Amino acid sequence: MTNKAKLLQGDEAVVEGAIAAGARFFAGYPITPASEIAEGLAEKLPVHGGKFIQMEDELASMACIIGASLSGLKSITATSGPGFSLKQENLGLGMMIEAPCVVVNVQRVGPSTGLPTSPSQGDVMQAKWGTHGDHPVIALAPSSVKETFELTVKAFNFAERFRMPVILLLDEIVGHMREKVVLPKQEDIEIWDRKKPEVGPEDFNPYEETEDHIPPMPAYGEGYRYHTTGLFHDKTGFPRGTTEDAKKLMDRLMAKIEDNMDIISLYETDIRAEDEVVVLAYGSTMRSVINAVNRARDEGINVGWIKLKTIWPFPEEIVKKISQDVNTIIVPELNRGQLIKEVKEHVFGNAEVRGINKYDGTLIKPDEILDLIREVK
Amino acid sequence: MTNKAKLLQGDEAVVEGAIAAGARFFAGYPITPASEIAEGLAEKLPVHGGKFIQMEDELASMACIIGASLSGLKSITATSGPGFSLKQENLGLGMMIEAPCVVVNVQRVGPSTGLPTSPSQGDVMQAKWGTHGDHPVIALAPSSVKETFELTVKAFNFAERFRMPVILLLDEIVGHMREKVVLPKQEDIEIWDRKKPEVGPEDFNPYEETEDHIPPMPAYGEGYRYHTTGLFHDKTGFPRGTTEDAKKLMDRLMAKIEDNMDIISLYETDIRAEDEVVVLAYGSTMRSVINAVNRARDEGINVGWIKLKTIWPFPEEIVKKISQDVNTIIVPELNRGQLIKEVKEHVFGNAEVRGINKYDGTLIKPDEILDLIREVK
Amino acid sequence: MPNKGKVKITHPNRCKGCNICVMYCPTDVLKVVDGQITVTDIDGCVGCFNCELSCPDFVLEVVEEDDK
Amino acid sequence: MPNKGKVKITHPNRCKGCNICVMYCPTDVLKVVDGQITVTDIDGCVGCFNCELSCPDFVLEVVEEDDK
Amino acid sequence: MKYDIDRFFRQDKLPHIWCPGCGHGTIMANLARAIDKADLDPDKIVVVSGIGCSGRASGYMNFDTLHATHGRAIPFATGIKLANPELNVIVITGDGDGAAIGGNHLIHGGRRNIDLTVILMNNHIYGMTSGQFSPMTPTGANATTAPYGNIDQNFNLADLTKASGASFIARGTAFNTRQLIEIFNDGLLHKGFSFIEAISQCPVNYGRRNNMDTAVEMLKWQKESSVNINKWDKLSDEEKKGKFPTGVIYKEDKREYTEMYQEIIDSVQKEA
Amino acid sequence: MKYDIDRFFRQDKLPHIWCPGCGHGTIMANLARAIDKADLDPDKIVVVSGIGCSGRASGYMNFDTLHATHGRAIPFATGIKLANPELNVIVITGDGDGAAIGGNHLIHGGRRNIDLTVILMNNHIYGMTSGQFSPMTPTGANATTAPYGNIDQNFNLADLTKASGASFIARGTAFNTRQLIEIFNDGLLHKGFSFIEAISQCPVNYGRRNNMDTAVEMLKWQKESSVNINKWDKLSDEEKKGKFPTGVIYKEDKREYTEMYQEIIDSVQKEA
Amino acid sequence: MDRYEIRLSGAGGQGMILAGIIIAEAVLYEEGLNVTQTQSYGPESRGGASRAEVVLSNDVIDFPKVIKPDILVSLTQKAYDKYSQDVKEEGIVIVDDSIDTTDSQNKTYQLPIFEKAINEVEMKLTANILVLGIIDNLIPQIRTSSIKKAIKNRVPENTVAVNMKAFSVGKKMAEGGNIGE
Amino acid sequence: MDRYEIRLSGAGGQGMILAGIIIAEAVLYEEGLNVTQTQSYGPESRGGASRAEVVLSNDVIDFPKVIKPDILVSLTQKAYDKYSQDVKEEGIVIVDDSIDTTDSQNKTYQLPIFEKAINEVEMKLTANILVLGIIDNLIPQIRTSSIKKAIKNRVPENTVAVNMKAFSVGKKMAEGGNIGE
Repeated sequence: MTNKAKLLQGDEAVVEGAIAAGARFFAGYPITPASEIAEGLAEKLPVHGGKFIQMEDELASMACIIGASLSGLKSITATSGPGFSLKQENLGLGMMIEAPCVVVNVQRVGPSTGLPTSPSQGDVMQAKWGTHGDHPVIALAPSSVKETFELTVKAFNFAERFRMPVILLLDEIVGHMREKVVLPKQEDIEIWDRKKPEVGPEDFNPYEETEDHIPPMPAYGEGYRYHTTGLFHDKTGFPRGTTEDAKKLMDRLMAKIEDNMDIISLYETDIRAEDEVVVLAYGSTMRSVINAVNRARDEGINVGWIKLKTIWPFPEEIVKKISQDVNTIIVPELNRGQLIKEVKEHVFGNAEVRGINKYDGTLIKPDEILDLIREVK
Repeated sequence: MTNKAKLLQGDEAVVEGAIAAGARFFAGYPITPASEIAEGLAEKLPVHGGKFIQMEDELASMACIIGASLSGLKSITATSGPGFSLKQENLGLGMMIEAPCVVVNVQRVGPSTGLPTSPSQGDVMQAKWGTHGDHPVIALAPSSVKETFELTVKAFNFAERFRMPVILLLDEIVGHMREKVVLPKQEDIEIWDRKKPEVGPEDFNPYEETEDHIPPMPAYGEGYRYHTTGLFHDKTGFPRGTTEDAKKLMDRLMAKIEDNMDIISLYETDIRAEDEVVVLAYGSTMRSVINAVNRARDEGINVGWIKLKTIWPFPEEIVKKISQDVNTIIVPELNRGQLIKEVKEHVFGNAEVRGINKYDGTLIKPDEILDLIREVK
Repeated sequence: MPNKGKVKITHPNRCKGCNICVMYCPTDVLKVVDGQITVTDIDGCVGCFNCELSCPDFVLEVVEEDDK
Repeated sequence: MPNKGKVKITHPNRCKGCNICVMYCPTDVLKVVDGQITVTDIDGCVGCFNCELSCPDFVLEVVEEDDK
Repeated sequence: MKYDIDRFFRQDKLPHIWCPGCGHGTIMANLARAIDKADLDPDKIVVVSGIGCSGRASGYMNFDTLHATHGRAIPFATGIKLANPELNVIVITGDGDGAAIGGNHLIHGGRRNIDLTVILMNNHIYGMTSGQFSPMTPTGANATTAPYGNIDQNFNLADLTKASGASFIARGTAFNTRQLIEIFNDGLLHKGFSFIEAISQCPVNYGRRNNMDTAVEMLKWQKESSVNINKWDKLSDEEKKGKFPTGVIYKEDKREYTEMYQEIIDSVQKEA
Repeated sequence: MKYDIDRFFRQDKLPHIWCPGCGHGTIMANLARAIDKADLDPDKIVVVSGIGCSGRASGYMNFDTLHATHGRAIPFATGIKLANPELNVIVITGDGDGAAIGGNHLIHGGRRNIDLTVILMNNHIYGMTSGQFSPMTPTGANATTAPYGNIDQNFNLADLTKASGASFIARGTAFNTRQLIEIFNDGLLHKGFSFIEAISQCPVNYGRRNNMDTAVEMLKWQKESSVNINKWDKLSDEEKKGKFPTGVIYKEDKREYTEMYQEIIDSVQKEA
Repeated sequence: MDRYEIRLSGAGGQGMILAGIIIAEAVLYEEGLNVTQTQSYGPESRGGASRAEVVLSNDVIDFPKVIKPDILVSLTQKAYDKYSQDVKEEGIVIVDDSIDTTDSQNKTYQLPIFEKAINEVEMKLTANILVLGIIDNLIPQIRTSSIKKAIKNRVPENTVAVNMKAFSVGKKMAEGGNIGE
Repeated sequence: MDRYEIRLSGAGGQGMILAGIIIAEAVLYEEGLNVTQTQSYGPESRGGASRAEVVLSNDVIDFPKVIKPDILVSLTQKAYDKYSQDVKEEGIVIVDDSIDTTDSQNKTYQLPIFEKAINEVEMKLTANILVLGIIDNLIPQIRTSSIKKAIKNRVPENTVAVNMKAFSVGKKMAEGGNIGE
């Protein structure tokens, strides 16, 4: 038996996904077009014994969910471009101290105040590079309300499993669109919780180098009395200021991602042996892609598509592989060409790479993609 | 006649360069390793009738220099990684409203608090992508104290000439190193000031589309009474919320850069016809490169170098050109591989690209580069 | 200087029908009709400026007779 | 409970020679010698705890005689 | 009294985008009347605003105007003023923009006592984003993010800015327009950091959710809740309950920041 | 009185990095004594600090400890506390960390009256970055960024936090350690937002530049400048000049944030 | 019919988005079809341009926004001017009779929507529901009973009666004008 | 001699960085050579590890940091342990006599630096200038007059005398130990 179909906004699907994944803490600040997530969780969290708090600003919201995560709750915040910029410093701390949490960015057109009510995919590169210094990033981007629910759950699972903040990149269309969605039964949803220490406080190192590179994490108040800091630190959690510790920690943080690319890289493909053109996209843009590819195939054109659900880490293996099988990769994006840079880097001359870019708050229409498919075919 | 040689820190050279370029306003906040810039300007600005203010936080500092720029003063702030993260939102406003100003980031090892007193080139990608949305960026990176003076002047000139914030990316080594430098005479320094309107207030549009894409800019109080906003706006400065205006403005902001790549792209090369390997670097890393290349040539190896002073916009033309002439490009960086991504994107398979990466707060030693040169030669 | 002027709807297209001026008018000379402010009794206007001062939308002013 | 204990330099290696305890001592039994705090007159110690309470560096404590 | 204010507005931008009955228009109009009364040179006035409904005010006023980022109007204004102290710099902010995200800049502006006139339009709600509670939403009230009633305390902004060091503090209402003009006038002419809380009304996003469906009802609430500062101190604690004082609450002659900085320049340059 | 505080410190991290004569060590030690006195369960204590000299305190204290970003300790602590209200959450901050960049969080923490104990070590300077002025550097004093003397006003942090809504406000000094223990003890046991300003001394980066070369001189200044709150009100304005009150300055029984939130949960869950 | 597209346009506060949601809920909950509902709006809560769109289909809906509407409703001149070009050749345009449609390329009905809402329903704010009555018969995939049910589920309980009245006034206007026959 | 490298190491507050700056200024302002001076330090103002480096050359200096020092000075055991490995084979090591150097591979002088600073100069803080006196003769490119001038230019005016005394105490120690002969 399945649940009944619902008409839900993407923002509402984040609320449902968060509750289903076990989120019990939200801190946020009003911003278009993400406020509906706060409003939904303000209503639903206390029903589940969880907590909602509206903070004084975006920076405080990010700090607050990291704090709640350290106290043991699955935590989430939601914002849009300007708030995402403001959250960057504390997001970096979250990555450094390995605090599981989920940060939603419902993208609107930037820079600055921009076009606050119009969709964009303009924060894709910021999601990877927005905070200073090297750092590991997982960012997921849904293309439908249903995927929004699924990837919200995934985001919490990745956050807990790999012990790090995970970014969920909606765009305004996916966030505000209402669409039919059938939510899975709670018992059918796979849930990951953070690893807890198996040793007592006396034998505990909060940043122990384990085989999977993921240190177990007790909650505050459980008697482990450990230290955590935004400085580079060794396994005890303390800074020694040595170069070796800095490299060791950075390599471990990155290894959590690099060693688990097969788990983290989420994508779907529809590429046939005969396809010579592939359209690569993510988020709401993907919907135009499927429309265009289907119509192009009706015209007899050998074209397929790849939908990235994981944006960061960039699923480079599949792109490298595809680049050897096709002549052209088309990358439509609601920005001036961001993820296409990764595509070019990894294609590295093995196929032609062409972009389609809209950055005026309107969607890329299926016809615009179809036109380019016809041109390059 | 020239000035006498001085022993100056890079941070002090920023102070000298700013004063020489005509900077008359600084707002900042204490942070290692950039505080010396604030301290120097706190002392020197009032001597020249300029103003220094220490703000309550990093965000306010960025806001404050944009305000001072609108009042007509050449303005500057200085920070390091964590502060650079905090400045991102207001930096985006500066780009949107086209406020000339200079933002110095003396890079230390991140993410988060990281290694506050150790050098890094870890904020190179953040300089381009740190604020949300697409946006134009100019970022310069000096490799010596002398270049720090020169590029500080350049940064102000680009800021005024192209009417936008310009980022000056030092690293802790360049910032704190003392070195011999002979400052040019003031009369020998090329100075650009922002274009002023040639029409009266009644005929004035603050964001007029001009041939060079750069709208003239009156100071507040000069009677033009114009409006400026972080929303997308038309030539009158007002938002109409239309998609056409958004695209038009973004294209113009980008055209300021794209149409002036020959002026903005600053680099030096020492590549001989016979060279088959080129080492590409920037900032303090460049000093090891020159040492290594000279020694490799002594061994008879055909190797040259290119030093980027302009990091953003990435000088893609010269890299494309070089990639057709050599077999291998080596890119040493004090990070986990940032600008090498741009190199790979633009080389696009035309040459092998190899990185050397240090991210533990120590410098890349000449021998490490020499070893790779020998390996790939 | 009350009584020197009378209310005038100078910018009817700006009126949003909020009724604020109606509340302030001491002599009930204003009324929102079909979402639009109207002067129902100009002779009753005492030129107190309450409406002008309170209007959020720059709709009406008190003007001297010869200003008309 | 003064007089029940006497000052003891429990962690000499932590002393930074700041002279704060010296200032507080009511009976002048402490002195910084070569940058290092020393007890010059243990008999004079009245066990007032001033030094222990004021030391920024966890260097000394007032301990009961049999604690030694 | 007749004021000449058409010249202070960009007529082609009107009607403004604020909802029917919103108090922001009234407050903005009376700010213009105070500017007229104070006889300031419009070429030397700069209006800086942040984000939110109040943020839109700068676009309508015919001066040099800056519609900046959320909460940061005061530091932008600080740069504008310190760079050119002959400018009259007015900050228009809201209860979300000025008291939530911008709270730090508010208290530090006050601490520096820099010569800005800060007008905080307090409509007790985030209006632009459709009704989340702000630090000024009354405890117990409903908001989209307080579906079970708001548990947050409010700031007393007059107390807070006074404690910060500001030298002119006043409160007015969209209801009492004549008082508002006087207060604005005094604040504009005061040399130092002037903070004026102007109580506004948001029928759509606050009133509707809190049993005040119309602007008229909300204005009546302002009338009934406000007490002139001259009478305030004579009230008992019981009488003060649910009420707030209006008028000039605090005023002090105190050294102003840009003047002090100019003294540094003068003395350094004299030495050199 | 003898306190048992060794157990509250990570002995292997001592000696700490603070300079000779720095008051932070004294304040931290006496915080531990107050924890001993208040008999709190060390497993349920969390210490959160920001960046700067004060920020290093968390590393030495043997509890769950978080050394967070600059100025943001209070929102981190807010998340920790709201997520698990049974924890005793102590924030250690400084005059730069807590009153400059962290000012907004300080006043909003107070406004919410969330049950945190915030200890602001005020050494009147940015020490870690070698001597820039802070909002608490006295007007006229020298600092690396005030080479011609500081023109900034200071905050009165007790006034500011009181105006923000905090329900327990106190001030102590590194000089008067017995009073400090009492104040910390009271603040720890108070249910609500407790703010305690602990005056510290920085001989290296403040004293040296301002005619107080040693810690001893600076402690004497603290002694001479501080007046117990019991005697403060009896002083004339003239006598108050250059002095400050110490002790518990304000205390109020007021509803606490996490308790109010729990009531929402209870009532919503009862309905469901 | 594979894909059917509806665009409702007007000013903020006129309830166009609510009307769009009601159609979408009727399609999904009562007719069991696929549906996407999107909107675009300005910063204003009241008065600015506002647009709601509904796409319905038996099939999976890929592109979620209206490409060429089968029905365009415009309650303001500004909205009409902006959107009337896009309408499908055989599409239908419904506007308030205050709107000038002289250059229309489509079958266009100018109807006294606000007048009827004000005078017959006696509540101007119900114009959005009245519009649903007008277009009800035009949408082949939705039964009248479905849309009525969706209205009842969505409007505040104390306004159900007045909204149902608005709906039937709209239905009558459609019949009078032979719309959707 | 093309490139000459000096590393001064100790704890924060011992003035190692100032000593490095003085050498660099003597090299540049008095000898007219190229010079780079760098440092590394921890968060502590007092007590943490601190290191100053000076590289001098007739030529352009590319790599600005010390690779293999010609002179290493260490005032703390920690600094000595960390840096003594790197010293050039023919390089010279100068340490305070409190430091254990049993495993040294280099020509190493253990000298009573702090003792002399305390007892002869009567100011422990002048140990850094005293060190300059000790190493003065070791650095071939710098004349004694140059380094004296640089000291006078850098130290606070009211401490010139005591610092010059420290310098000559250092000089004497060098002569006594036949250092730099």
